[in-house]
Amino acid sequence: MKVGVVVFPGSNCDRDMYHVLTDVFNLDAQYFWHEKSLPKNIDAVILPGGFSYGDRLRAGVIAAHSPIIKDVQKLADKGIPILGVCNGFQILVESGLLPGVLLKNESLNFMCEWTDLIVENNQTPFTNQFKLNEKIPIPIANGEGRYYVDDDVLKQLKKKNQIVFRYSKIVNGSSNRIAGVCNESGNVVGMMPHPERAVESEINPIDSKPSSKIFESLLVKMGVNN
Amino acid sequence: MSLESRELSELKSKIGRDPTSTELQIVAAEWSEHCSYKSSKKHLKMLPMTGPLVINEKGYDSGVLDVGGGYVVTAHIESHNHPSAVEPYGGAATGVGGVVRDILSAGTRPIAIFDGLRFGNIEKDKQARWLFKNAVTGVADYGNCLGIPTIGGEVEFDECYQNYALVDVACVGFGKKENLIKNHAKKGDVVVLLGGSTGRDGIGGSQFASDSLESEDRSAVQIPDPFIEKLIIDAILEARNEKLIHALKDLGGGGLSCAISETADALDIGIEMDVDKVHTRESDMRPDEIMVSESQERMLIITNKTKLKKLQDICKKFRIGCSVIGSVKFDNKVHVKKGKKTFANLSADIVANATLLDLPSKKPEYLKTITQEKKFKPITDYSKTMMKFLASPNIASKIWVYSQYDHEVGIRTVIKPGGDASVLRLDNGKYLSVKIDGNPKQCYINPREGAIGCFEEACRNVVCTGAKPIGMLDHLQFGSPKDPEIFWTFLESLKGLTDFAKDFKIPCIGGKVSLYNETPAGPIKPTPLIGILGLIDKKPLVHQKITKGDYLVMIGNTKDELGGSEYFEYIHKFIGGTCPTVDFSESKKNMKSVLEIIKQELPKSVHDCSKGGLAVAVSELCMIDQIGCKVSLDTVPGAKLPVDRILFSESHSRYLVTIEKKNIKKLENILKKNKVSFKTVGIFGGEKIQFSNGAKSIIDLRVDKAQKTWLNSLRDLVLHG
Amino acid sequence: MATFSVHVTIENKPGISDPEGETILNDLVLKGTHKIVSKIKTAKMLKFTIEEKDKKTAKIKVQEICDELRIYNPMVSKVTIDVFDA
Amino acid sequence: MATFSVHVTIENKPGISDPEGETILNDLVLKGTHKIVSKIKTAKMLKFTIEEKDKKTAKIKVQEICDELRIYNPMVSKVTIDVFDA
Ligand SMILES: Nc1ncnc2c1ncn2[C@@H]1O[C@H](COP(=O)(O)OP(=O)(O)O)[C@@H](O)[C@H]1O
Ligand SMILES: [Mg+2]
Repeated sequence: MKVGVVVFPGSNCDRDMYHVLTDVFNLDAQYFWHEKSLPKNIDAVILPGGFSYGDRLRAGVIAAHSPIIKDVQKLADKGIPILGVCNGFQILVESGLLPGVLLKNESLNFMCEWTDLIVENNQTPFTNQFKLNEKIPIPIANGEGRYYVDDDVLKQLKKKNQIVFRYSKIVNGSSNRIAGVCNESGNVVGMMPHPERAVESEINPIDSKPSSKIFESLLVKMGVNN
Repeated sequence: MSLESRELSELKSKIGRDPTSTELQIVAAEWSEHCSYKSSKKHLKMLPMTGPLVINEKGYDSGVLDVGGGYVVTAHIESHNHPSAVEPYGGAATGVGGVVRDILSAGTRPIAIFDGLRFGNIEKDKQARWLFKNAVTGVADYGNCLGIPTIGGEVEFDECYQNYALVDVACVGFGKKENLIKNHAKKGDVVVLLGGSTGRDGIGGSQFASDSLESEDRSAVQIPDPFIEKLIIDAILEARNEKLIHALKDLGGGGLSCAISETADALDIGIEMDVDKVHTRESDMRPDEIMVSESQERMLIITNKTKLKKLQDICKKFRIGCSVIGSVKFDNKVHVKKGKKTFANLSADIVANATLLDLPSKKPEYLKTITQEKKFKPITDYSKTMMKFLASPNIASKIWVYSQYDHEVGIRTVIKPGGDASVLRLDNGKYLSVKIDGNPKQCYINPREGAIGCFEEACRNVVCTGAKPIGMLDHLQFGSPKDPEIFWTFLESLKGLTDFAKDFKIPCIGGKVSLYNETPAGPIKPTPLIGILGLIDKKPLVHQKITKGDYLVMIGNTKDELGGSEYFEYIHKFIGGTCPTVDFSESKKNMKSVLEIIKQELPKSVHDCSKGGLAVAVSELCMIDQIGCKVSLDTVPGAKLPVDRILFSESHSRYLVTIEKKNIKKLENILKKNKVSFKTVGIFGGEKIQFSNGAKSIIDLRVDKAQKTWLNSLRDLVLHG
Repeated sequence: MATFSVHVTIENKPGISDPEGETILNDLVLKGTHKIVSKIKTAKMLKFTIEEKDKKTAKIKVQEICDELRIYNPMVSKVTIDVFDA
Repeated sequence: MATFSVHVTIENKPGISDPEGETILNDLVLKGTHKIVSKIKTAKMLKFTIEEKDKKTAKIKVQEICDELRIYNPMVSKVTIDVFDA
């Protein structure tokens, strides 16, 4: 089972994600530089966090034009699980794989803090091990993390069950307190918080089990018995 | 940028001719205080720099410690005071960039950043607020983009920094010992400049750092580019893994001039370079401008011709500039050409080694009377005073600052900012605990004891996490060394640090000197800053939530030492009194005992007692865990003192231990065996922070109210004045 | 061919909040001064230096670039394009 | 009194680098097919809506506000202020 971790110039959570996939969940992970292509038989793709192209112009917009995004798109169409975390989410949104846009936080500051997520959709490849409304303590770290959609799109998202995670309280002013969404078929998921920072009890002061289920869900989806 | 006339004649006599204008610029940059340490170097030698864990290699800009299992930790500290005082955003950001490159040049990956920030009175002074806000954003934007967590630091406000800023940045690196760059050069090696392009920005920067602000050259503004820096880090580490680097040096103060001459001098080689080969931002730059430009985000690499191709491929991948600017010679000369024409040709050894000065010193007049205390207005309502104190900028929580810093990236941060020291996990199964500390209020009153106090405080902080101090970084920041009174305070601080370091066997692994820190109102207070690295072999003490019925045990004596305390200065507006003094044997005993009880896993947490004294330290414990505490002042260890002194004295070597009742006997046995002065002074529970003296209630505060004030007041001050 | 300076101003569409502008305005209001300012909006500008045969073509070209490369996000932003002689 | 729209454009002084503009040019625009663009500079704009008696006073007032709130650092940035009828 191979999971691809896509690396853009300025990605900085790629190594953290790789560590979690390989050392914590025993998956076979591989880095893919943004100018390379993705193999057709890959089992899942993760776009990690960071500051691709220094967040210039808008977070994620330049990376969204990378050659590898065309492959990501193709894999997405085939139903392969794809996860974008933080900057990875911003890139998925900017490349049109996910709806909405991520704006500057209402505080206008970069925010690094722990918060609680609520699981709203437990049908995706990254949430199938959760109960609905389950709580996940998890850190956020972003400057442009305010998810925005207009009311019409929000209605659509709700109707099509595309809201995956919401914050339990107001964090950055995002529409409907949305923290993560998926595409219509549910295989492409984007989220602002960092699950890779929360799955090891040594660095998670609260509870590392809920975040772990994000990766365990992927294992189940791919039929891996760990 | 210019040499003093004495230095000019010295240069002429050393080279036996008139220098060219490019040579003059190169030498002026390298002989500046910032690059040459001409006023301080003679004296810095007194610090102990060796130890069983210290690895010394030539040409390193950072200290290296062997932490076992084939791994090393590197560390360095720098400041960017002058640039930050005029352009806080760019100054602070490029300060981070500079020290990160120092860590990188040893061949280690930067894994943590620390920032020490000092400004004027933000309650009264709009300028100070502006400086503070923008410096924080500068550190945040740069460190966050690099993906290096900023996990600790300090913030302090004092009138002495009016219209000025001290921005200190320390960086810690980690790597395999076998990957350390062993700086060397072979015949036929080439010299490569890698990274951002060279422009006119920052010309005269190091000179600028050595002048007082009044005579500053305002053209020295540096624009940060953290994105390029991030790519440089990735490219260098990849090149390191491929063993493509013979020697590596970052470009900082003095630009190419310093990098070339110091590398040539350290490796005992000559370097011949062509300014036309340097990738520049503007087409019409003169050779001397190229040589002294302090454009950020550049590294110098020496490699050979076969490895060069691979290095160029890596740079291409990461889309960063990479120019072969020269070659290694064996004539020990710094030879700067433009095409065929020579613009400078000097012995590296002359350029890199300015004549060291031995400046006169004299005990300052003000110190004669500073210990005298005046009569204070008695405090009628301590609860009210305490609320005011918790809201004061120096005491209030710094969460507004560190929540803007990504302190989790890299997934090493076991103990996060907000407590005492922060702790990182290392790949060898051990943990690294780090803290930086300064205390200009106490250093002003007693430069020697104040400096020792900073040292002990930083040690105390890492000890609270269960770490044994293994290395120290010092950053000595003072006014003009040409003033003998200021120079005296510099020497006193240095002597104090030396004594403590020797006695405690904590080697100095690096440091920095920043002089000429003068504001329009005069010199800053002496501001030595100490960084301590501590190592934990097994397991750090991670704060466990305090619950009802837990005991509060205080270790160490409280003494009548309120000189330079926040209480005197903020509540009574008084500068003076007796500065806290570290009793070396008591300090050692207490450190050892705290480490022992942590090893036995007895405490739920250990907290350092310092700024704001016992009253603030206890309140912090309560506010963080949202639980009340009843403290009896009459049980506090130490001689009998008036209540305000017990509450607010900032005596050193004191720790607050939180412990479950069931473990208290074991704790007492260890502390008694070690002959430590201690007492159970309080018990947790309820919703109030209460201090009493005998039957008399002194302070009675609701935790939730105190917490709200303490958490929010700094943000409110910054945002709304 | 001539060189033109084309200014692209990117700002939020009406109805999309602009916390930065609001914060600056609130700062003013809180301070009690400058009551005469009723609104502050922030925008981002990109100044392109471009070779084209005339102003009109330059403008069209830059508009194309902006649309194609998503220089602005049409969901939340709008652009104004002005052309000047360089 | 009349209502004016005052545009404050803040950009790095000439000679001071603009990393954002460079990245947009090199990594976005020039990677496409748009080689006719030779430079991109970024700027920030604030649009004030203000009541004043005339354009000149409006401009002076806005300049004052920008200085007082330290909206830009004159060491790094230059500003241009344009006044329009609202
Ligand atoms: N106060 C000090 N104490 C000990 N070492 C110092 C001190 N100041 C500077 N040094 C050491 O001198 C060397 C040169 O320092 P520095 O000028 O900061 O290097 P760089 O070339 O990176 O600017 C470093 O090894 C540094 O650790
Ligand atoms: Mg350096």
